[in-house]
Amino acid sequence: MTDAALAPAAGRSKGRGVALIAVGLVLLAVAPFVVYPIFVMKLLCFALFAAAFNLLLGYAGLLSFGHAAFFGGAAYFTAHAVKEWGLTPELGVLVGVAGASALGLAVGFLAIRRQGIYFAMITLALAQMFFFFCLQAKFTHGEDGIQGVPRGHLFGVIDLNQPLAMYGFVAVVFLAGMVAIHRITESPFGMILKSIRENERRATSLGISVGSYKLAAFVMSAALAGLAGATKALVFQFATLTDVGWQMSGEVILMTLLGGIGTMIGPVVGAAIVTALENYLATSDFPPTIVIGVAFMLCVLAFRRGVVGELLATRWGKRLAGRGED
Amino acid sequence: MTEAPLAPPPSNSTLQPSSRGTKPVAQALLKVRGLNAWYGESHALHGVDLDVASGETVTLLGRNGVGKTTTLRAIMGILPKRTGSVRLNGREMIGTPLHKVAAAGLGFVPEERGIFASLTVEENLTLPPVVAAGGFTVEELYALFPNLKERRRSAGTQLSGGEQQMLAIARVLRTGVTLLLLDEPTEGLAPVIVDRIGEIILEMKRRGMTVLLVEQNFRFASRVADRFYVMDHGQIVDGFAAAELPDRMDRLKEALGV
Amino acid sequence: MTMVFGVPLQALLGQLLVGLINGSFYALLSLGLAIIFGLLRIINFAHGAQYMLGAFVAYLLLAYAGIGYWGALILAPLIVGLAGAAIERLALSRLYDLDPLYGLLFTFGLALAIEGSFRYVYGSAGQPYAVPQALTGARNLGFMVLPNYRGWVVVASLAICVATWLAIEKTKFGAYLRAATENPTLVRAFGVNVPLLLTFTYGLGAALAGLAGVMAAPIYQVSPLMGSNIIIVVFAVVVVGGMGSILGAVVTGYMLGLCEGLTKVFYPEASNIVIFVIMAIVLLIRPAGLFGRTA
Amino acid sequence: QVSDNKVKIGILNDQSGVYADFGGKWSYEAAKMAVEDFGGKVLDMPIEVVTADHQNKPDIASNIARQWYDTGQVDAIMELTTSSVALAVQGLSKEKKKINLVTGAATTELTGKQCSPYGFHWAYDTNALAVGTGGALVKAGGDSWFFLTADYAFGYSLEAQTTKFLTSNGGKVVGSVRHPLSNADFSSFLLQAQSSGAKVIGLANAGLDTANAIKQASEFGIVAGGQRLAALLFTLAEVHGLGLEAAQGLSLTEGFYWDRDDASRAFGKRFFERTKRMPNMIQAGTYSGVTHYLKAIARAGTDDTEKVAEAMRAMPVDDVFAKGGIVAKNGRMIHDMYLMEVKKPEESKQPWDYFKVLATVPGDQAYIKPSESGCPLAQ
Amino acid sequence: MTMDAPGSEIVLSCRGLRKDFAGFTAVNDVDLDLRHGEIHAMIGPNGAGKTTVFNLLTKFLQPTKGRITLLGQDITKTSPSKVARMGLARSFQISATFPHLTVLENVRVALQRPNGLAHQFWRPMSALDRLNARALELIELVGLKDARNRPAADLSYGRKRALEIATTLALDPKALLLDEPMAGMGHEDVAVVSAIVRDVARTRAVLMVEHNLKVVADLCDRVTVLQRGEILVSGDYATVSRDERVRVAYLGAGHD
Ligand SMILES: Nc1ncnc2c1ncn2[C@@H]1O[C@H](COP(=O)(O)OP(=O)(O)OP(=O)(O)O)[C@@H](O)[C@H]1O
Ligand SMILES: Nc1ncnc2c1ncn2[C@@H]1O[C@H](COP(=O)(O)OP(=O)(O)OP(=O)(O)O)[C@@H](O)[C@H]1O
Ligand SMILES: [Mg+2]
Ligand SMILES: [Mg+2]
Repeated sequence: MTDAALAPAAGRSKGRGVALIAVGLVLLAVAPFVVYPIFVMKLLCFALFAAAFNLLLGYAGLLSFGHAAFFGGAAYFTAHAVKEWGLTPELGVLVGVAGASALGLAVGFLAIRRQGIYFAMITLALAQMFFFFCLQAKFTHGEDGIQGVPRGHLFGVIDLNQPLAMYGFVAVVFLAGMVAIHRITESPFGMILKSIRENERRATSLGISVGSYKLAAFVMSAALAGLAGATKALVFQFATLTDVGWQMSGEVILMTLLGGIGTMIGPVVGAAIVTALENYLATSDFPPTIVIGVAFMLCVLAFRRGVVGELLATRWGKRLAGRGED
Repeated sequence: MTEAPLAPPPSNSTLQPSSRGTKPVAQALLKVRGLNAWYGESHALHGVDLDVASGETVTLLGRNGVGKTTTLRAIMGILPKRTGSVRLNGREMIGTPLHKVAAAGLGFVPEERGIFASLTVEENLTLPPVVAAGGFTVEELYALFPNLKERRRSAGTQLSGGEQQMLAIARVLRTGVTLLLLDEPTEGLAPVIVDRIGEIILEMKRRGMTVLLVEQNFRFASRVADRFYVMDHGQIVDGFAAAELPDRMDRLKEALGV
Repeated sequence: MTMVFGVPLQALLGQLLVGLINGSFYALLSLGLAIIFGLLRIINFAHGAQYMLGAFVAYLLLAYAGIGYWGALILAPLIVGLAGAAIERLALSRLYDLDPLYGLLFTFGLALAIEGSFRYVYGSAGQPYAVPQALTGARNLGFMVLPNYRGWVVVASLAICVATWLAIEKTKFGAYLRAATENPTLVRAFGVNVPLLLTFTYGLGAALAGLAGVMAAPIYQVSPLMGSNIIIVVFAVVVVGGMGSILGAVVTGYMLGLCEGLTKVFYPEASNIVIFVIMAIVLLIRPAGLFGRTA
Repeated sequence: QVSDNKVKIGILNDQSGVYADFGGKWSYEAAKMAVEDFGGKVLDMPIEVVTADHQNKPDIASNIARQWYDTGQVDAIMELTTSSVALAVQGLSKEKKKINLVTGAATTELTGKQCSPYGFHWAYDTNALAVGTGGALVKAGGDSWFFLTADYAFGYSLEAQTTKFLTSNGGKVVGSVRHPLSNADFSSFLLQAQSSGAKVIGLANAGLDTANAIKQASEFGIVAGGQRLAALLFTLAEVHGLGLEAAQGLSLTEGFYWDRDDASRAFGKRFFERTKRMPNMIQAGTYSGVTHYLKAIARAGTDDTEKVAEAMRAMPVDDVFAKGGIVAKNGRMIHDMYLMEVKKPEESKQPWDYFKVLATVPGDQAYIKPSESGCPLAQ
Repeated sequence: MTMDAPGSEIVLSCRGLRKDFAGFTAVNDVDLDLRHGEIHAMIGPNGAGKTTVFNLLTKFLQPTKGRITLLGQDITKTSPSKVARMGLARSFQISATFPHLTVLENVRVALQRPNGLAHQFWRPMSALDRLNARALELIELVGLKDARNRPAADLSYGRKRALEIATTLALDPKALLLDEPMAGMGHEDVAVVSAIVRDVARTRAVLMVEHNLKVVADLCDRVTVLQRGEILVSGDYATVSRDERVRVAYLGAGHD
């Protein structure tokens, strides 16, 4: 039994995958010279956030309506660590990720007891509790937020105040995050997650402790969302309440939905669309909330597969994904 | 192993294809032709043909899982996907919205009885809207089923299995439908209740109602039915009148796996 | 003076009454939410927006048509309910076969769009709306001075909750609703137009939210933001009560109003978290909620 | 000496969110009015005003500000509603050596620890509100207070600053209660305030919270019962949204009122014609800030940031908004504030006729002394 | 398959098993012993409580009363996944596959955990390739080799049942509980699955629910008839089918 015979489709898509990754890398390298760098950095942070969220929704089938807590929470932790404790940026990011993971563990422990909409409601309520905590805690400075966070020197040597250095750092974090997400979804663990999403009872009957796997996925997703939030705090040099509010949780859902749930690049595309839209709407005459609300409704009614999903469903897309021939 | 479970009945079956099909029935109240039905992607009915004449009681026989329930559901239209033709009094029912089917004269007693837990016995009984005159009144039904009267204020699902079955039948009798689809009305019931239900069906027949019955309890079926159909693999494989029953007994036994 | 944990009994009674008034709004709102969830399996995220809509319609009726509070009490819920019914027909009815999450996401977008539109047109500071003439003034209850309008809110909302509960538990229409919740297909097979029933139900839920909005208009500032602030609390109420349980939603609404009221006396800083804390505890002990049916 | 041969001012604020009524799109209108009144040109170069809605998101604000500065040829950014945005943009402007002028945010941090040589704070701040409402009201007899304080940093600082001024003026605080942010129902807190017997109930909160508290206080007959309500951050636009019926008797402090003198009335009338509303202190302050910035360019003969900032500090502010205002080293524009009382419905003679001026608080009392502000520039 | 213990060893047993659902007793006082190397059938009318007994034994439901032991250990309070790891595997009455995974992946998922390949999130998917040989062996056993790369959802009902059996066998369980494994299968398939069950039962204890009495008669060493949650009678097929009560309750009066 040769492996090639077993998975011919996988082999074909691998080649295309490499090509896609190459295109992505080139885009990443060129972007700051074409588009405004801070915008690209913001986009990358949100793209990573959406991809982390999608790890949970698209691969474990869990809709969290409270992911902003991890994103914004990590931003606070990192900002505080860097500004008040004087940690180097990489350590600051680590603190943010650790904080988000701990938070994820606590929220996840309660939330995974229920499924579906119940899960969504519980995450929403718990995230809201965290929002109130951030509002009142001293270290977050209420509605001022933690401002003027120094970017500092990476490993004490690379000065992140240089825009290109900062961009490089964000790009590396983004790539590392995406690689991690890819690795997790395409791993033995990811296979178990998929099986749980497909049929939880069956998975249980095969001896899989469904709860622990879901919790692990939840914590991983929270940690990666935290990585995105921590990085964003360094990019913008502040951490504020907007990133922990439930509107942000809604926004990341929109990004994922718009791009395509359960695909690797969907959330990235969705994040790009939403961030660009928000930026564009800021100086246009269209009220942003209305446009975003309507986009949400249209997505749910008309393109539930999202931009990437709909593209993949076309013949050209199927070919690209290497599934067209069967 | 072959891919298609849709294969025709195995050739070693005692039921020859020649015996398949139906004898035409004079002025059929219900005329089913080429009925196909699916559950998701699984194809459950493969072209069912059957007729039921007005005032007749017809029983559908067959082993577990051959598609008897599915046939009733497909006639009623409570399946996501069906094709073919179902004519009631000449009127095509495929394409009719489900909530208009009752008004056309079809009543359904599901296999799982469908008693509503959050409704009392009386609410359950009076739930289906009356669609035509000539149905039983609530008082008549209470007279027929004294147990129900006694427990009219209890929640529907607190009833015993037998009482639930009575309630499910009584519920439809009130509405004045002309054709009743009964799915295994004797399942899990004590013999004395089975007897009672038999009497009720005979009484309904006397009142001129038409019944299409699915039944595993062969003895019960042979007591009430005018005609029989036998199903296998989602198709009608045999059909005969009650009078022919004794001659067919041996073949039937094998076909039904009993 | 009698003291309870260092608080005068009289003051405590007053606070309990105030908690009850708040609970009235929670109960009204969670009632509609529970009805919609119970039958349609949709988490109606737009419920807060519909509540706001009720208050705004009342304001607009007054400002542009000269129709006062009492007229608005009938008309506004009707208008909000009809708008809800239209939404159900046009959009939500297409989502029933899908994962319930899509209903949640759709109504989330709807809420954003409605609130955004009102903010765009009317700003966020809000609009004035006065207490109706007949209910101005206050009454001294001995332990507190109760504004007449507040008294009316408690009585009216209690009446509406009881009436809705009775209508659902004791009438033929309610029997259809409850039966359709359990087995919509069979109820349809009996000849009941369930799709219409669903449209009506969503309209009813929305109308209840609108009614709560009209009742709130003289007390709370009529602002596009008024709904988004309360909706999450109401979600928590429904989760604690047991999703889909109508009685649970109403009872929990009043109960949490009281709990919140007490917290405002003893530890006001926690009064917005107390509901979520209760929710977390309830979920740990009884995952299906206090009145939820299945475990 | 003007960069890109034009002077470009960006008005960045919330135009669709929670603070849309504070300054909103009307601040943009005020800025355009200022440019028109200035003649549309400075140093013979055209003046342009652009605007953006930051949706209350500091990251969007920061992103737009960067783009404006780096590629949009914007020379100064103004308005900047909400403190998280104002602080973020001020930090950025400092780094980019560009001028920013805040009218929409309240935090004293802007001219305190986080001050900038190019950052100006124009219309008001929490300290001025506290002095105006706290200090002046005590002198008017309101010497015992009960606070309803929003439970977060903004509320605490309002309460603390007000307390400082009212105690130093002989008043005392008899109690306070902290309420959650975005709390719809205040009756419980109002009952506590009512039974405390305090003469003044201070509302250390903002926006919808304040509006709801006032509306419900009127319902519970608090003002009718002899207690006074003092809103620490509340403007004309919000009184308009509340209606006089509910708001009557309320005390509040603003840096501007359109019906104060002939000049302000004329300005108010012109503003009303354009926007169908009377200006509050944020909109009038934006008008004043834009005007002062343009005057400074004219005086410096360049739009070079350092020189303009220097000129802005060097000139007194004398316009419809402020008389004899001083721009301190820490960027604080020091001007008089006004303690107002909201009229009874029967006292109001025309639309937007809402306030009586109870007292004028001199600028040097209203604002923190620059040397005590904690700003390194003013040491 | 290494165990070759004598056929009398009791693998799974329960005593006084009872399950109440809100005021209604679905299973009452059921005692069962499953022995190594034996095929035990459970029959009874619909709603008699057979599936409920399965759910109780596999801990998908918590019994109201009674005790369950697996390989001498009390598992009355153990979680379902733990019980599965201890060697108790089951199939479901409503076919239970992972519809969007391929046939190969379906079986591999079952092999992952026993081979320590369940929680590695840092390793690539190719780490699972070493399970392919065993997975294919099982797939071939149930005759699904030609469909190994197709999603399970594409299979016909009967072939899904076959896949489910392969997946269940992948756990190499000590006790195997099959809920109507032949339901929805064609005649030949029934024969194939019967052969598989007979084969695997030599080294395991098997409990199966089956309405196909021919299969029960051919395959099973012992038959328990359940009615209204209670055991009506238990014994070999000949004894049971002769029992008058069974004929009334289950076989029907027409049965000879
Ligand atoms: N809801 C469903 N989804 C998928 N498949 C179904 C469903 N209901 C029935 N089937 C399948 O369709 C086929 C026909 O089932 P049906 O219920 O019609 O059989 P039946 O003859 O009524 O059997 P019984 O005597 O057991 O009631 C069976 O193979 C069954 O497994
Ligand atoms: N979760 C539950 N809550 C309430 N009643 C239940 C529950 N599960 C099963 N029952 C009831 O318990 C009884 C036994 O059900 P069970 O599924 O065990 O029957 P079965 O013998 O497997 O029937 P079948 O041959 O149809 O599969 C039925 O009356 C059923 O309605
Ligand atoms: Mg059936
Ligand atoms: Mg069963």
